[in-house]
Amino acid sequence: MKMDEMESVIEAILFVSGKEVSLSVIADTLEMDKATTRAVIKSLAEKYESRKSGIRIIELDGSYQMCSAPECFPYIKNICGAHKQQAMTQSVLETLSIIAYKQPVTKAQIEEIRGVSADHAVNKLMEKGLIAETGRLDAPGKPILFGTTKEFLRHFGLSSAEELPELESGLEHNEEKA
Amino acid sequence: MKMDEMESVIEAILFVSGKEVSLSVIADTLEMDKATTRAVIKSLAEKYESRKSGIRIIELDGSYQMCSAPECFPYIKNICGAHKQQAMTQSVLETLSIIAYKQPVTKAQIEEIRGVSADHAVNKLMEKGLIAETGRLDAPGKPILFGTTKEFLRHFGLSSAEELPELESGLEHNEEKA
Amino acid sequence: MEQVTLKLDNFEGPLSLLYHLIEKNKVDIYDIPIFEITKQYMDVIYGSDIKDMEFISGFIVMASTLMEIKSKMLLPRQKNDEGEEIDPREELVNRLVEYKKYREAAEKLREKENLYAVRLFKEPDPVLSIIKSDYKSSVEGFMDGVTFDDIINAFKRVMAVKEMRTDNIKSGFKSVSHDEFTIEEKMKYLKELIYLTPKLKFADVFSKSSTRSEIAVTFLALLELIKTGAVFISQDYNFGDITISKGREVLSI
Repeated sequence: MKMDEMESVIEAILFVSGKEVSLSVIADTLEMDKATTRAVIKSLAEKYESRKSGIRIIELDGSYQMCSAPECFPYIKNICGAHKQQAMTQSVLETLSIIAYKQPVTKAQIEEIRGVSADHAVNKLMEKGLIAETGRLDAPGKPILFGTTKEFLRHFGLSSAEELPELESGLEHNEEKA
Repeated sequence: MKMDEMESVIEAILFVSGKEVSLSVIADTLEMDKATTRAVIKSLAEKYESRKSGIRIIELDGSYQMCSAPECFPYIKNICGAHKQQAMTQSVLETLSIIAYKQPVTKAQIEEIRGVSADHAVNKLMEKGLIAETGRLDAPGKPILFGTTKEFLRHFGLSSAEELPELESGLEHNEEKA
Repeated sequence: MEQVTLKLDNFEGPLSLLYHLIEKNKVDIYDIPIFEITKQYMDVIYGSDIKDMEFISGFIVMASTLMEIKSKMLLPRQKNDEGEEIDPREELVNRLVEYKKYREAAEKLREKENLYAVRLFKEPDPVLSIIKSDYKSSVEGFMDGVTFDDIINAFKRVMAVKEMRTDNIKSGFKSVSHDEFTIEEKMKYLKELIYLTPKLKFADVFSKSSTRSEIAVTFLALLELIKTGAVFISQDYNFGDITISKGREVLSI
């Protein structure tokens, strides 16, 4: 088999398999020794790399696999997000901001600040894992206290709640912390 | 985006998707108009062809898909567990050709041409996903109309229904299209 | 013509048998030697021992059609309206021609199949379905485009609005005093409000607990702001809600 034929067969094998294929399987298919096969795969992988193909060939512990080029990932993600969910709404955002700066806080306290029911927004944020119950307020009815989660911090690249950006002066931060 | 970047993103999208991806989705992802996108895909497909890659890009009814090169089949059929499906019987293939050229068409119309029941063949073709119901004929009993699918195009290497081989000349093609 | 040794069960139906005989004898489909073809056709039928009546009935119908054509061939030809002779074979020929068309098309499809059905496709990357299902429910999807500044601004906004509301409530408890509200204060309040909510209803300016004097002062403040062009009011219809929107003056709070 000529070099370019070998490359072509390797491409076809790796493409159709999708997952990793061991060197010995590829070598057997080509009826070539492993050393030669490895060299051909290496050179093929380099060609993909040097022409900046959207597909790459990676080695994994003696096996080979095709995958998409890392720099194309944002575009692939976009395709998936083509049907985006409705964006975050104003009321959810406000509720989240109150919880972030006044945590731990009860739903009643949120409602007092915003003047409207917080049920929907709190449920939505719980569902997304951006807030969580952090305990109960020692008050009649033992209302649930809410706070932001690790997920919330992760989204903004914060490592702890202490890292929340300071509010500008003028607006007291914790004037009536629960 | 530069031409080679576009090519690279298209490669990644088609590779990761596996199945066909519509031109509009690709164009949206690249933030390019459809005409440009189509031209880039075409040129990319030609590059694959001319360097005899083991991977090819095919067009299917305004969508694009990657597949393995036909000439690699003998090498990859075993390792991928892909055994060539048993060939279609004459009667199934004849039924399919009637549907392909006369679509949309009812079972009764097929039977009129072939002189035998089309039940078995139609079921078989439905099962293989090569044909599908496309509606009902506005006639007594509202018989089901059948037409070919994308899978049909893919199976026979056609990029659209217009690419069907011409029927024998001298014999009118669609004298009584349903 | 050579001896026919065909088995009926090799044929799916009467047309495919007839077509085969025509091909095999290399005769012109438009000029079928009906006597010879009928004889060969009948030989195949008689030679079969198939008991499946449903299967065989179609062949028998075709046999009787062939017999009828054969007998008509012996008689003087009938003529159509234009005085042309009608070939008794015409209807059968038309059926055969139509059948031939699709039979040949099927052959071409077979060639294409051999050429192209050897292409293999790849399964969608598993990562794709993970991204897909995740994206919809993920925090990234939900929080797409939300920055921390948005959080801060949202917080400032709610706190500012809240303070204004509490002011009103608190003031409701106070005993009536002459300078409880001043037009200047209310102008400032309205300006802040309009800054935060560039379009609002007149009714929203007051809380439920607003006193009569407060409403009066606020109204005067509003008139003052309209005069200076700081706000703009509109009413869609009589007695409808009055909408207050930001005016041309740059608001300085």
